[in-house]
Amino acid sequence: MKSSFVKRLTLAASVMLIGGSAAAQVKIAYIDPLSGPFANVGDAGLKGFKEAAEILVNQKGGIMGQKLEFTGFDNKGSPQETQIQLKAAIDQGFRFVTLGNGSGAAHSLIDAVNKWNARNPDKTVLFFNYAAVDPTLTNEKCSFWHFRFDANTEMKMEAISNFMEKDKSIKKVFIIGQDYAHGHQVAKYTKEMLAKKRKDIKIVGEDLHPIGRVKDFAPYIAKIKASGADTVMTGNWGNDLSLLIKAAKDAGLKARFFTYYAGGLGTPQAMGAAGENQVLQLTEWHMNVPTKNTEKFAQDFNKKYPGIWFYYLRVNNMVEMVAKAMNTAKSTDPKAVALALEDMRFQNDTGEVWMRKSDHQAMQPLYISIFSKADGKTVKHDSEGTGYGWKTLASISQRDSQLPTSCIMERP
Amino acid sequence: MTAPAIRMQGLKKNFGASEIIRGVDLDIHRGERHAIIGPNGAGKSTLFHLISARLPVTAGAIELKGENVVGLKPFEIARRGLSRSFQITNIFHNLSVFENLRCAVLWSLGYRYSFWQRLAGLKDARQRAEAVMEEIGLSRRRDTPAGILSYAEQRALEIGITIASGADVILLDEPTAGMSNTETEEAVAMIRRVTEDKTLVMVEHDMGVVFGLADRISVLVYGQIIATDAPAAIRCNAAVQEAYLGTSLHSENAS
Amino acid sequence: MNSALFPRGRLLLWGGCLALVIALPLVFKSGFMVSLLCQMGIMVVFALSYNMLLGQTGLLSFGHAVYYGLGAFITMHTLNLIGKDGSPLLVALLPLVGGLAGLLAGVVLGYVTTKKAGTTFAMISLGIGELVAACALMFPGFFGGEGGVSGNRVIGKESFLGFTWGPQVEMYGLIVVWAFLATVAMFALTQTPLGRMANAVRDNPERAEFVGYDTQRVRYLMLILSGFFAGIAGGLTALNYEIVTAETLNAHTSGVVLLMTFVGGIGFFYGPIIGAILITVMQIVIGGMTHAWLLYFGLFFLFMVLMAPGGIASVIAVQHKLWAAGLFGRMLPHYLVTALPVLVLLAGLIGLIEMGYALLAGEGVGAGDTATRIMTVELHLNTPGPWLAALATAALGLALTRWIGGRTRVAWNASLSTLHGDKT
Amino acid sequence: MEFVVMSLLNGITYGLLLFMLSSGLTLIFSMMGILNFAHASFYMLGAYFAYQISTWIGFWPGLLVAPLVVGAVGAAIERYGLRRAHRFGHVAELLFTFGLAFLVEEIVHLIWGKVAVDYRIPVELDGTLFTLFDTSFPIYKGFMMLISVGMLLALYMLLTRTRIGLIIQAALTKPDMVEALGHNVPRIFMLVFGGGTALAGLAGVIGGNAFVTEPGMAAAVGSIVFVVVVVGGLGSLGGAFVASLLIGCIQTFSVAMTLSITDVFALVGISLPEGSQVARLTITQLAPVLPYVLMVAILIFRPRGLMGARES
Repeated sequence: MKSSFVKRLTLAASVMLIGGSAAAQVKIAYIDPLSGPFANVGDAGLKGFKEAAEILVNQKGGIMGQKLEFTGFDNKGSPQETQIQLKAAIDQGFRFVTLGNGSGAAHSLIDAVNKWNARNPDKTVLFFNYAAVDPTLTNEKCSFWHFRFDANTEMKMEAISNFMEKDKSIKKVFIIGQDYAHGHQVAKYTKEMLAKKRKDIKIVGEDLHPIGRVKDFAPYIAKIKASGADTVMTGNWGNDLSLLIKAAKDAGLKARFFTYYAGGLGTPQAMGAAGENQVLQLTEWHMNVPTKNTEKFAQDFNKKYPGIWFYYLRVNNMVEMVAKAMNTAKSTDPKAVALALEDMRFQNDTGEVWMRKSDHQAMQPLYISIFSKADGKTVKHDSEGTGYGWKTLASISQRDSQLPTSCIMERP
Repeated sequence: MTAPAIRMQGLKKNFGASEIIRGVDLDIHRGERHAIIGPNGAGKSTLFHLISARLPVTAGAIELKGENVVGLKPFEIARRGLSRSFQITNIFHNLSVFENLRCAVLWSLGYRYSFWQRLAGLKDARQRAEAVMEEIGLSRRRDTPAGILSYAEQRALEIGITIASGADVILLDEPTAGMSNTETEEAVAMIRRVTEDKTLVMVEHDMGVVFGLADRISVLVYGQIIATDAPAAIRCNAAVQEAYLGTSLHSENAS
Repeated sequence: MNSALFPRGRLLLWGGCLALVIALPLVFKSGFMVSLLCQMGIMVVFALSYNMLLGQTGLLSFGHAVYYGLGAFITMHTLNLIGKDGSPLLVALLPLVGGLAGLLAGVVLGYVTTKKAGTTFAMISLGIGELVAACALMFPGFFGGEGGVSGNRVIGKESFLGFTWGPQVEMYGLIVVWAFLATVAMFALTQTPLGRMANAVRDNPERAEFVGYDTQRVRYLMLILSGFFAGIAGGLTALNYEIVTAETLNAHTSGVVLLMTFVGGIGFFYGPIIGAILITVMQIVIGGMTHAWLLYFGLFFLFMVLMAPGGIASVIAVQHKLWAAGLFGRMLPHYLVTALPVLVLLAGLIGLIEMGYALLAGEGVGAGDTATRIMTVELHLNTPGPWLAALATAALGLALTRWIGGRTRVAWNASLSTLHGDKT
Repeated sequence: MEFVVMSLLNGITYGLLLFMLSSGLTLIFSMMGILNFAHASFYMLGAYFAYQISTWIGFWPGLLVAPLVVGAVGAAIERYGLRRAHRFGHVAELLFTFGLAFLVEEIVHLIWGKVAVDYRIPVELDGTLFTLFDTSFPIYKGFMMLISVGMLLALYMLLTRTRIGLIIQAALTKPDMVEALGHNVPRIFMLVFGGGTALAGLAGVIGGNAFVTEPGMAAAVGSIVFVVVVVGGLGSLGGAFVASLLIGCIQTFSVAMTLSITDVFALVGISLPEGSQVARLTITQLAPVLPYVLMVAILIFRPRGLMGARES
């Protein structure tokens, strides 16, 4: 958003007074934290979307000749403010919104969008979810107006447990997580899936700690060590992850950590050398997955925005799939776009992405990789300038991450 | 015969190792004006704090109108009809003079913690507060915040709050401290007026005030009562003269 | 003096305000604006309930969001309990349930917290606030975990007097009614024996004991009642957003309500109303305009603490007194003259901050934006020109403000002394 | 046994870091009556300054310079901000620090960005100090303990052997008296505030690389230091020391407890109904909130704290 302060001011004022404005381009409202503690994540996402829209859509002719544009709306991470920003976006003529951070905000948005669409059937809004991974969003709470482009917690665990199934060196697993819905889910799926796939693996411990409150993980590590675990499963993110890894290194714990979120947004930098050969992650992509276009895209992105590292391939998937859906439907009406997205199969750089019709959950190839010293060959690129990068251990095709859904969708 | 207004028996107060009140036995009769005098540091204010439960008693008994009050909280004692003033002005600074006085009458009129009655509709509270305000001569300052009153006015308000509840036992701690001669005269007249038919106990340094007002005087020296008697008798008491009057009475009078 | 709760002047003022808030959505039709107004209405109730503690009883709480949040959760659970067959009338009455939940929370938690006043109370409220917030994440069964608890406020087959509460405007109407009732009730409370004794306890707890009041009991009752109104605000939030998440009752929410109340002015009943409206607008409107809003907000807050600790209400009150004394006219030219250099100073500062943000945290071409547009002028931030210009503007503004401000201060002091002279 | 020893070591290290943070806060809180909400912000500033300095001239000079800079910033804030707010009473002061914390975080965002900075442990200190029952104890933790204990001794000497220290000690328990004796209390306040914030800055310098230097680090320790001060008791550095170690150890040891609430009640002979969420909570889960439980309990049953000289 390069618009000036005054322009925004007058825009805000005019919107307040008259409300609404005509759409000359395809506009998607990006509702995520752009100030406050989680602003880095929101900011990186917005830049990713803008870049993807520019390179992948607009430079290739746009959507039916129109440009695709993303505009940021700052929800400050709050579910309440998410709804206010949704109203602001609707006022300004947005019919598409995207959000990724915080299941709380995602739940709030999916609810608000459902209700808005029920109450204003002539002005429907479509919600593209690029990172909120609570499985309920495509199960119990699934909605026709919501599409998820990221694998959910359960699918990710399915992929990880499949990997664990084959690795016979894993004998004792310790589960540690943040004490909230996500951490609970990771723990639950780990236990369920391992019990099914590898009866010989023992869960030697399970700890939940309040989110963002632990400064020194040494006692937890001491406990893990005492349990004799060779593998640690964690859904932690942010500092709770970096600190966990650092404490493990300090205490000389030699276990491997399976993580969801070690790959991006400052975590590699914060954990640094402590993570070497110990931290594994599951993602839809990383820098050392050989690809045709994405590698260059990421390099250009990293050069253009120093200090921010390209992380979300799904952002690109989403932008391309949405553009494709609009072009196919020859319409930018949310309902038509939704129908065109359903069951879409899209070839991206890593394989096939399939948007399942029954629950609007995207199925995509996933990779398990380990944090290793960059060597210029298999680990060609390091992560966030740390000298360490991700080395692929296994790739999972989209078929192998599929799980049944309990979604009963109400279709308009 | 009714029980005395206040009866103290073997009353003691220690602060750490030091004994401040060392066994006080004293009866204050109903309806009398009783003054407690003594040199600085004798424990006069401490004695007041014990009676009014501002400080906990170390040992001994205090009866208020025949009822043991040791261990009660200050508000419980206040509700039993004892009211006191403070040596250092102790008023509600941000409230107006009128509100100060109205606060002081609310409990005794039975309004307790009511949040269902409008203050403005409580006629009796208003009238009583206004009557007290008239008596202490602050009617023209009715809406002035108490914090910006002059010193003498604050002292008057201090006494006003003390008497407003209509308590029948009143403790005044140096009511005229720091006042000029004319102010003192007015204050004495006012105290005489407002404590009519009540039991008054006061600590006072101004011997003019003491001997003018008191029916009986107790002399407290180093935490013990060395004499209790009518003013004239106190004046001639040898022990008192030795311990107290001989040294400081003159200087107190002079100041 | 005023012996009625609503003498004519006050009745006119309250009626006027009510008419204004009812008329607002007719002028501001956009959904965003109505949402904003709803949020303001809720915050007004919340901030007023907070001021029952801080301003009226002298209790500084760092955990007021607990009552607000619990009210919101209970309301939401009740809404879901009523289910589809309820009536819109029941929905309209739900904030009362929130209020009762807040009241109950006050009865339980207040018993512990109000044993002491002052710093001890502040720290206990902080501790309890942290504990409840931590519990909210630990018990997803009741608090709904990260997703929170959601519901649908449109229930039943028939409408209630034509209201289904579906459209935001109808919700606004409901909020206005509740906010107005709550405000009247809270104002009335200040005019009761308990309300007055709360002031007395704030000013001088010791003396309050010696006039027969148990200060602990006064604090306890005030906290319970304050919890009730906070709970009503929570109930309104639940209905308005149809989702309640754990952050409704965390320390951040408690902090925001403290800021609102203080900025508005704790010494006046209407202070928190101003604060709630102003801060909500700052958060949402200015937040939408510039990414530097948190910085502006922080600076504004520090400015208020240092320059006008009585809050905006106290500034208004002084002007009102000047007006009543016929001195406002004398001061007005001074204000206008001072405003000019202050604007220059602000322009310089805003320029510097905006350029700084563009350069360091911009979201334009690159994280290190070297070109930005301010006031439609393309600025090249890698050259010293724009920086010097902004710096010079700020410096000029500062110098002028000091110079003219000094003269204004003299006039101000003169007016004030006349004002107080008149009174004594 | 292994577990107990390691936990004890971890608890003490953490406790000592807490003490470095809270000693300054106790001084400020007790003398000036200010609940300094921005105290943890100075801790954060210490870490960031040290990071910045270490990129220019290395870690070791930073260890000395960064706390001094933080102290200077603290003193300036006292002189030009807090002193003004002081006139309007304690609530205004407190809100000033509240706003300050807010502002510091935003400025840190602006200057150093919103993600963690790469502030590393110097290579000399990176490694294992000793290995006990095959768990290694890093050199850096030993270094942290050394610095904390050194600081504790220096502070003790300062307070007991120097004139200004004696005045500060007196002012801790009887602030009015010191003023009455004709000491320049505003200047002492400025010194104490500067000194207190410098201590927080020092904690930041050595804590920033042991943990993570990022804009949320102030908020993460913000309230726990209050717990330490309150539990330890007003006006008591000794109390703060004991409370720091206590809380450090409680946090480490409670993690080791796998007892659930049901088990705890079972110990005292009460059996809770099965299956409720409360009953299934384990002590480990509760570990990080235990300090708050402790604080509330202390405030209710012993408001002056463990070793406090006065109540408020």
